[in-house]
Amino acid sequence: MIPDFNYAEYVWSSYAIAAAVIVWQAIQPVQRYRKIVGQIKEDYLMRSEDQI
Amino acid sequence: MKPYLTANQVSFHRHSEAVFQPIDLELYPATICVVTGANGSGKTTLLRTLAGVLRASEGELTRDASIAFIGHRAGVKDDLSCIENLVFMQRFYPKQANRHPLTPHQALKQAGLGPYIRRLAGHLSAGQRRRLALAKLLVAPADVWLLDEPYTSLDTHACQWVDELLDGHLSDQGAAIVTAHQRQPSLARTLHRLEVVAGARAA
Amino acid sequence: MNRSKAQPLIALLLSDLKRARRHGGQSLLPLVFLFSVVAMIPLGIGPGPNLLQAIAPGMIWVAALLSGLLALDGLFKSDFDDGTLEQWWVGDQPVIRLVLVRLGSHWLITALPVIVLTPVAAQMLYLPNAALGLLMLTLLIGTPILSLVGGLASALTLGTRQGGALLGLLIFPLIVPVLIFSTGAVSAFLDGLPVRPYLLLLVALLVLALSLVPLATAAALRLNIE
Amino acid sequence: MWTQIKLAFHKLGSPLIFYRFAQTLIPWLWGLTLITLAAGLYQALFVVPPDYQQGDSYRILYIHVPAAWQAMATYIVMTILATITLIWRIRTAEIMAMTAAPIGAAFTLICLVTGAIWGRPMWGTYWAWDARLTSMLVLLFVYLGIMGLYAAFDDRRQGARIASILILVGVVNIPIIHFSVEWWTTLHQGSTINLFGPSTMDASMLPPLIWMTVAVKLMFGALLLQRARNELLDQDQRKKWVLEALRMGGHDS
Repeated sequence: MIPDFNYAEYVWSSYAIAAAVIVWQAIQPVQRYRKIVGQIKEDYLMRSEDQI
Repeated sequence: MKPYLTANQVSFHRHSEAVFQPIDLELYPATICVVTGANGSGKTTLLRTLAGVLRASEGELTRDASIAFIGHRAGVKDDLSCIENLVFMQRFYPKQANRHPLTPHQALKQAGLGPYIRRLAGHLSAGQRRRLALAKLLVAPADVWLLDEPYTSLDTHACQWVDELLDGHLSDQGAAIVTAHQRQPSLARTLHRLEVVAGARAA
Repeated sequence: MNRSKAQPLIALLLSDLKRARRHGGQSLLPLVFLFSVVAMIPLGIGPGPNLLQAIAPGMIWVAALLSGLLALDGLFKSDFDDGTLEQWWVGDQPVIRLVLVRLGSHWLITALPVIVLTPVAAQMLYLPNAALGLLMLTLLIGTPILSLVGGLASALTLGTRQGGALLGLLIFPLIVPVLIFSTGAVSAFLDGLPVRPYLLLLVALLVLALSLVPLATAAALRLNIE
Repeated sequence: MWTQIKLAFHKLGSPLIFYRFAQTLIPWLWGLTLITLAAGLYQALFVVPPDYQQGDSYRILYIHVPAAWQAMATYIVMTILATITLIWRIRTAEIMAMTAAPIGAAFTLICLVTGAIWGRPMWGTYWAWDARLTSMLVLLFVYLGIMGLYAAFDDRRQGARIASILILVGVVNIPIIHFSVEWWTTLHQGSTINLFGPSTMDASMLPPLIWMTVAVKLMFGALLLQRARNELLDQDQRKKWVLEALRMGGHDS
């Protein structure tokens, strides 16, 4: 299935690096979103516990 | 009689929150306004906004007079001598037709800094540096004085000197806005008061 | 601009020069840096005249450029700390002119000595004498751009803690064209090619910097004193 | 017509509306991105014939060129947002201007790396001072400068405004850099072989490029909204709208 190219190592390595950067760019915001929402929830629960 | 300075609903925002509640103010000649408020209520920020250092984030501010502003930090160059500082200030600020400035020497003598003419401002005590900063009002006179806690680190004698300065300025049709904590201006005049309240803090 | 309007500007210029003379270091530092870099090149690359001659214009320019950056950090910082900077907005003088005067005094203090002593540096790298005049001309046009751009960078980083590292990062993209056109002029001259286009482009950059950069610098200063 | 746009933009200024707008749009954008990306990659790698001169190495073009275009397009988006920031001080514009910078830097990085790898079979070395690669390198420093400046301020809004000034200065500077670097490469004729790219770009090679470019644009939109949403939430953690947005305060308010 994998087509054999001449200069294959250059084509695949550049695609691999591009994919790595894009995946890293895609994952970063998702992780940060979860972290922030977690902080907000935790902070909110703590504050509402004080009130009760 | 037109006011020197009018502010309506003026406020300044930092971290997208108002530092102090919007202020309305009309400063007429020969009037002094003492600004009070708790620490951190934004008195200094208000003064800097009125002086034009900060741009008001809200409201309207009109100035029809020359302004002299002395902030928290003395605003003198440490590596210049007292006389050089005053000579610089005299040339730096705009000349006022209706006000006649003292020479740097006279101003230094009046400020009680006579013996320190050649000394670098950096080698003066805090009180002396504050007096040097106040001497600016003599060499570069202006209609409106905006003084941020002028009495800090001044001894009683110097505080009286500041009172005399304010008194002379007001009887000379000048106006002033002063922030003060313990030591308030003691003048035989009515002191208008302005209460500054901190802006809306998030819950 | 009548006399009374110019007085605050002259006062600021004289005060800057007086203060610089008090701290001799301010104008000595760039010179010492220039000659240490120029001296290092042969030690690093070898004393061969023809190699050194080929890289002389570029190296002198890079050394002059870096030496200009050294003194930038404190350009507005000392006034910012002692409260005199905020007074710039209290007087009736447009801040843009005050910024221009401050950058002018910075150029006089740091860049002029470097330009005056460039011939010595040029000799050390075997630069042909014919090219010396042109090199100094490009420095004369180019270094004011560095002061302008450096002033903007130091105004932008005024409110930050570690100004130095960030300063270099902000300045690099802004000085690439200046470096290209000035060293381009000298190497074109050495190859016998026409020099006018480079000089005209360099002057164009200077005019552009003179008109736009002080505007941005004044805005950046205002935002930083909040 | 103009008032609708201004009104819409002003409405977008309010954090809650922007948050909801972002939350609804992000999944769609990612979905479309994946579809167009799959189509583009498939054609780029399996359908398009090799170039008679460069063989298959030219397939790198299908990521290198869209990345380069996006690196520059991002800066144009940031310029518009920076202007809005400095004139109308709309907060979401500030946040998007600042959060776009890392994305632009990422695409510039992809462009540089793939360009260098592509150059390897042509020039024999990974890095060659080709005019466009050099301009891209300087553009990367511009992005890093903006990110560094924004991060150096405690007050986010002050930092955004000051970095916006740098963005606007950059707008004037980038074309000058590009021009001077082009001139610089022509001056030193011997130093570089000039353009690389397929000798002729015939029609059959075009479709994948279009698919990939569209995919990269959609991806940029998704990433930007995600990062802006995060920055907004992070800055307003204790604000009321956040509780409402995350439907936490629901039961008791």
